[in-house]
Amino acid sequence: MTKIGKIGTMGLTAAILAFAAVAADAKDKVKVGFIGPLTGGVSVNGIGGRNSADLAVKLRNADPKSKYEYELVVLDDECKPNVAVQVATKMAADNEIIAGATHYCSAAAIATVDVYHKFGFPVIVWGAVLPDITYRNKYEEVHRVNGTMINQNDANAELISKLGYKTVAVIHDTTDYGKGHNEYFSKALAAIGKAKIVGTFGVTADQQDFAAELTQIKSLNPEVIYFGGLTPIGVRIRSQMDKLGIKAAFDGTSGIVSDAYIQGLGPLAEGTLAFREGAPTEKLPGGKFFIENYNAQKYDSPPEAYGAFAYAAMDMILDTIEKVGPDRKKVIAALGDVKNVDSIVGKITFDDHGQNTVPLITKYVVQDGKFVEWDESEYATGKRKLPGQK
Amino acid sequence: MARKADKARAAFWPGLIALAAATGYLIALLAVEKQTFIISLLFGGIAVVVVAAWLGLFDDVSRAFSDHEDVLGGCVILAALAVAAFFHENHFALLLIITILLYSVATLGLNVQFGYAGVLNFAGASFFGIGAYTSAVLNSHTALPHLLVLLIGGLLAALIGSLLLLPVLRTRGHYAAVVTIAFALLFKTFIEVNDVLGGPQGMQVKGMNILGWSFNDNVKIGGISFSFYMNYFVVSLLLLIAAFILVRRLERSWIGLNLDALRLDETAASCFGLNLARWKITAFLIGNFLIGLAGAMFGMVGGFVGPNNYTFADSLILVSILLLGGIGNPWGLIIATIIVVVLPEKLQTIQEYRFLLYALMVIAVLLFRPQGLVPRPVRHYFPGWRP
Amino acid sequence: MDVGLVAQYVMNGLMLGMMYALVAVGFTLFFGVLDIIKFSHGDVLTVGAFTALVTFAGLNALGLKSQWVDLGTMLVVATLAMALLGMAIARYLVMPLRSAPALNTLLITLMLGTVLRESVRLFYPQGANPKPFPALLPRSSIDLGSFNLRLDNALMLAAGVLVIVGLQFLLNRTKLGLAIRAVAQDEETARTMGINFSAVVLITFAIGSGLAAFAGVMNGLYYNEINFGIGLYLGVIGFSAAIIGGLGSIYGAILGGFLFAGLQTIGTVLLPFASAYKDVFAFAVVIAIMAWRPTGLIREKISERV
Amino acid sequence: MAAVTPLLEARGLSKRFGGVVALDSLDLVVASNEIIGLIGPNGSGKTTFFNVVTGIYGADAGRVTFDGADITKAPSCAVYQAGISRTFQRSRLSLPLSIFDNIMIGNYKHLNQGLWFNLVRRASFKREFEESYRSARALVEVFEPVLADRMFEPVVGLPMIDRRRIEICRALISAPKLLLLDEPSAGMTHDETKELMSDILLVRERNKNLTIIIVEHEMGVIERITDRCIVLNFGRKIAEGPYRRIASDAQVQEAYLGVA
Repeated sequence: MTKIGKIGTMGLTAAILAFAAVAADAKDKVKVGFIGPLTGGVSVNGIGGRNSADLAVKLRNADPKSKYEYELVVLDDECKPNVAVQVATKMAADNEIIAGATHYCSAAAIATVDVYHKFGFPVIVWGAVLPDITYRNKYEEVHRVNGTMINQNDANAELISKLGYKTVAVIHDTTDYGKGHNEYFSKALAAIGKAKIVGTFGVTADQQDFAAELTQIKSLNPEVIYFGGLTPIGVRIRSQMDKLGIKAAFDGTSGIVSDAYIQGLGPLAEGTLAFREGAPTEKLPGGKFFIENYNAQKYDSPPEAYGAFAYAAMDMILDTIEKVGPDRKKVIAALGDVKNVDSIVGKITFDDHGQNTVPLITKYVVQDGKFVEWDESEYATGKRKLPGQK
Repeated sequence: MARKADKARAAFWPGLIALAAATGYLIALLAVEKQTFIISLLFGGIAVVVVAAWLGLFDDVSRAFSDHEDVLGGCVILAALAVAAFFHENHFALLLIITILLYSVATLGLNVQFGYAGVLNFAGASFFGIGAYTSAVLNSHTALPHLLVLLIGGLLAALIGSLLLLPVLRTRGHYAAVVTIAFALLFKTFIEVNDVLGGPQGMQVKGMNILGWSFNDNVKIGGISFSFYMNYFVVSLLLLIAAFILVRRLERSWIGLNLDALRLDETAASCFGLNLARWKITAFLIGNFLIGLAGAMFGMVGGFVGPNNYTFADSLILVSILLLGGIGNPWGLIIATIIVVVLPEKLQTIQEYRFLLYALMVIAVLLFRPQGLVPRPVRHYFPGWRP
Repeated sequence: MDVGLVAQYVMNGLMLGMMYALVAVGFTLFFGVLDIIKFSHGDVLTVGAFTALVTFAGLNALGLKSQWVDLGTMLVVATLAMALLGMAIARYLVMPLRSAPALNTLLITLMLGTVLRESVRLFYPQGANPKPFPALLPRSSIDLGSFNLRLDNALMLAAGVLVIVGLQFLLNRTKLGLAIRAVAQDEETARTMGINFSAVVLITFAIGSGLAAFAGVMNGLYYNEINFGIGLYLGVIGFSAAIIGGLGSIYGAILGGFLFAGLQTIGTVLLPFASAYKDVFAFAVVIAIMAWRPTGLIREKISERV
Repeated sequence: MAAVTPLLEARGLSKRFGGVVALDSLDLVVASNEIIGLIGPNGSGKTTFFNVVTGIYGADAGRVTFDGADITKAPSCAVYQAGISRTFQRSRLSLPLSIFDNIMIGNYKHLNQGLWFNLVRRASFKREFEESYRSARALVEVFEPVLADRMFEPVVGLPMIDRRRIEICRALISAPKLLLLDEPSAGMTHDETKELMSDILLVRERNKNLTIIIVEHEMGVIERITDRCIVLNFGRKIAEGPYRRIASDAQVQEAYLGVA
């Protein structure tokens, strides 16, 4: 293993040297940060995000008109609140780092907002969807380019009701992320009033065996199992449903929109519902541009669902620094009045809480091993049917 | 160490030189950012240590420490202050140093339990967590003075620990291990599933505040501005000094002797009047108190507590610090703590591989130096005392 | 609660208990012969499961498609590979530390566990993600009211029982078993009886680790998913199970395994809408048991000469 | 020895291990200032008797009184407090600890064990420590002056004979009324044993009211130092009296040699 360690180091050295070479024309160096889950069950999303942010920095450094030489500092929050607080502290405590694009996991993001506020460190959240991240406090440091889970749960509840389902069991992880999904979904479903929730189950985010919960759910015999949580336990729950012969439809959230989910389940993934705010990457205004450049870099893993947002967040940070210079206070001020700014994810406008408004929600259903937009799927046309679909 | 117990007091300066070198090295290690430098610094450090050991220089050092511990102890404190002063504006370096100080306090507690009394405790992180959660709850829901909160944190850890007393007293060896392991898992799961304490999401902890002096504001003295962590550093250092003196005196007293006796041979010990239960309890409670105390302080420093900070794995980190340093040797503990805290942090840009390398390192130490980096010397009740 | 549901719970409990028992037996074997705790046991299980997965991929590459052949080969390969790994661990990490305090062995194997776990995570492609594990057993199922008995679960249960019975036979009816038990009883006497001590130890580690591999494959087949973390959790539980059962006693380990699973299941039934508390409950009971029976339910014979 | 007050008295003392009867309703009286030899073939219950008396094993039946007090149920530490200390068949020193530490372990009851005293009042602790050092040193000097200069070295490096000496010092430092010696000659040469015995006698010269029970296989030792012998076989007393008489006793010879 030490060999690998050494190799890693060599590679790193090489990279640094290369950097030095590029930086031949002496622009000032400016450090910007990225935080995401690079290890653990959702690491694909984190790595996709990191690559996207890295892409933004690379393109900027390649641009001769840019004023500064940017260096990306990447930290791993492991999708755990405690680790997130540690690395957020590390990043915010380093005065050389001007701003950061941070967090895919809501549980991680919500734990860190106070840290960013304490250190006066401007961040743009690129993937976490919990409303509280921007709305619980009014921290001028915290912004977000992607939408919140509220809208996606409205869309979710609407579709479930439209498909004529009457009974839903809810499983959610007990982090703020899962609790949030549970809260907003329940509200939305109640508002429509067609289907009712027959049982709600909180599970820990690293739980292995769900036989207990699922056995109880089985006795409640719901038509739909709504799951508010992330890919890893999503995979487990779905496959253990099958084990216990539970036939209900599986209705997920943005947390499972990831290739890892389909890899993890194979054929069992078929017919899983999921929802995400924002259009699918390829349909975004800058989607084509983004995907082409991303592929050009030959990263070893895909950008995943939120890569485009990570790119947009980082790109906005770089733009701002170009505009006002490498100074945290000025950057915060500048990010304070972002209105109709163009980006690859469309026009970005931060409200008074630094929240971008992303009206569009994409409904997905897994069909033949891919997340397909619902309206284009054979399920919408009725060619195929979800379990219990009327 | 001191083979032929020469009547003459050992020379003082080797200890001083070693200390100075160590301090410089630590500052360098903390200051350097570039991975290549860090790696070379690490290997350089290892090389130097190996050579010095091979030349037997460390015997002089350890003799100096055993004879002039009081003076050199003072120097160590100065060194710590020097390091902190060097990084007075660097938030993160200071945070690392504070972490070292508080982990040392915790491992000192563990040392009383396992190193002296031989009472296994694989729930160190849990008791640390009890302290931290205490300060989280008390700071936000009560107006208790925060120094008192620290104390309560320690006492609570000891109190909750005493729930385990019965099984701990009755079991031995691996059976005793499982009691604390089970507790460690129980504690983490409990914190995670019960909402009152924030569940998996954890809680924010209000910063320390003594007599209106808020620790979370940066300090300006004269022209120089200090990071707000400087406040925490001072208190943490005081805690460590107190804990160190306590543990040292404990070791160098009849109590320390009793604890050793019952660790090494319970039957013989009880045949010479030792009341096993009494001394095991004493050690277990003192240990947990120290761990809880450190935890309470750390909670306030970090500003956040969450179940995943206090897992079984974290308890094992604490135990491995004990083994790395050399069981029963407070100085060794502090050195080991520095290694264990700083190394993964500095190797972070090899992010993905850090746990791996770290584990391999511990394996190597256990294979090639099982008695730990700084083995515990035979007891001298008073440093430099000669018949 | 209707019968079917009860049956379902019982089935869940049995499946868990079996897996716990298999792991616990490993711990007990190692402890028996060397009085040490090999904490990497759980992660050996993980590696075993992944080995099986790789084998499966290989077989597919070769175009083999028969479920039973696949399963058979996977089991054999994984078991043998882990047996070798186990021997290597014994030879290079455990034996050298015999003179050192027991805790060092515990810690070194624990760190080895970390190494194995991290290696899977880092060097297996996308190792950080859950991996689908092929369902190679017939999935047909019988629905009895709210109880649905899956053929594959039944088969796994049977297989597990067979393995444990086989192990019993090995230990009690064969020369090797005799040797192992002799060493476990008293190393010195065993040596004087002309038993090759280190050979016995190596073989024991091979057997124990092989069991872990088997348990790993079972785990994969049961959850149809494996990830680099499964071993840690199973390891800790297996350890607790072995301990409450009474280290050094195979029956104790089995008892402990099923007991623990039982506790978890009961926990969920007792606290229906807080099933997350089941582990709290289970571990609390473990502690209570240790207070009540300091050397485990099936007492280990401790003969201290004074 | 009719009229002397009994120091240790065992009545109907029994101890069973599973099927094995280690002590079978043993009656035995030891008067103050006696030196008793406790002899008998292996497994005749000599060591078991010590372990029952010192509270390591609980007796199944019968009672033990020491100095008028019933100590049958007393735990080991209480037995020590009452004034009985012992050595072990297999040396049980704490090897990593220094000679001084090992001896001090034996002095538990004379040392101030209070937390406050030990942790805070270091000055008075130092005084007690220095006294203890002097007395320990004096005791060691009786046995081996060389060791007296190495009081703060770990015992792990020492040869068997020295370990025995230290073990005996550990037993003597608390000035017990009764000393139980369990095969002090084990693992030593004939001469070493001799030397050790004379040292023990020397100590006894200084402290007249020290009673000793010694378990020993070396009959030379027994003959030389004991006033009286008690012979055990299968946990029961089969003979009692001065060594000369015992040696010629038919039962004893049978027990030892299996001849009638």
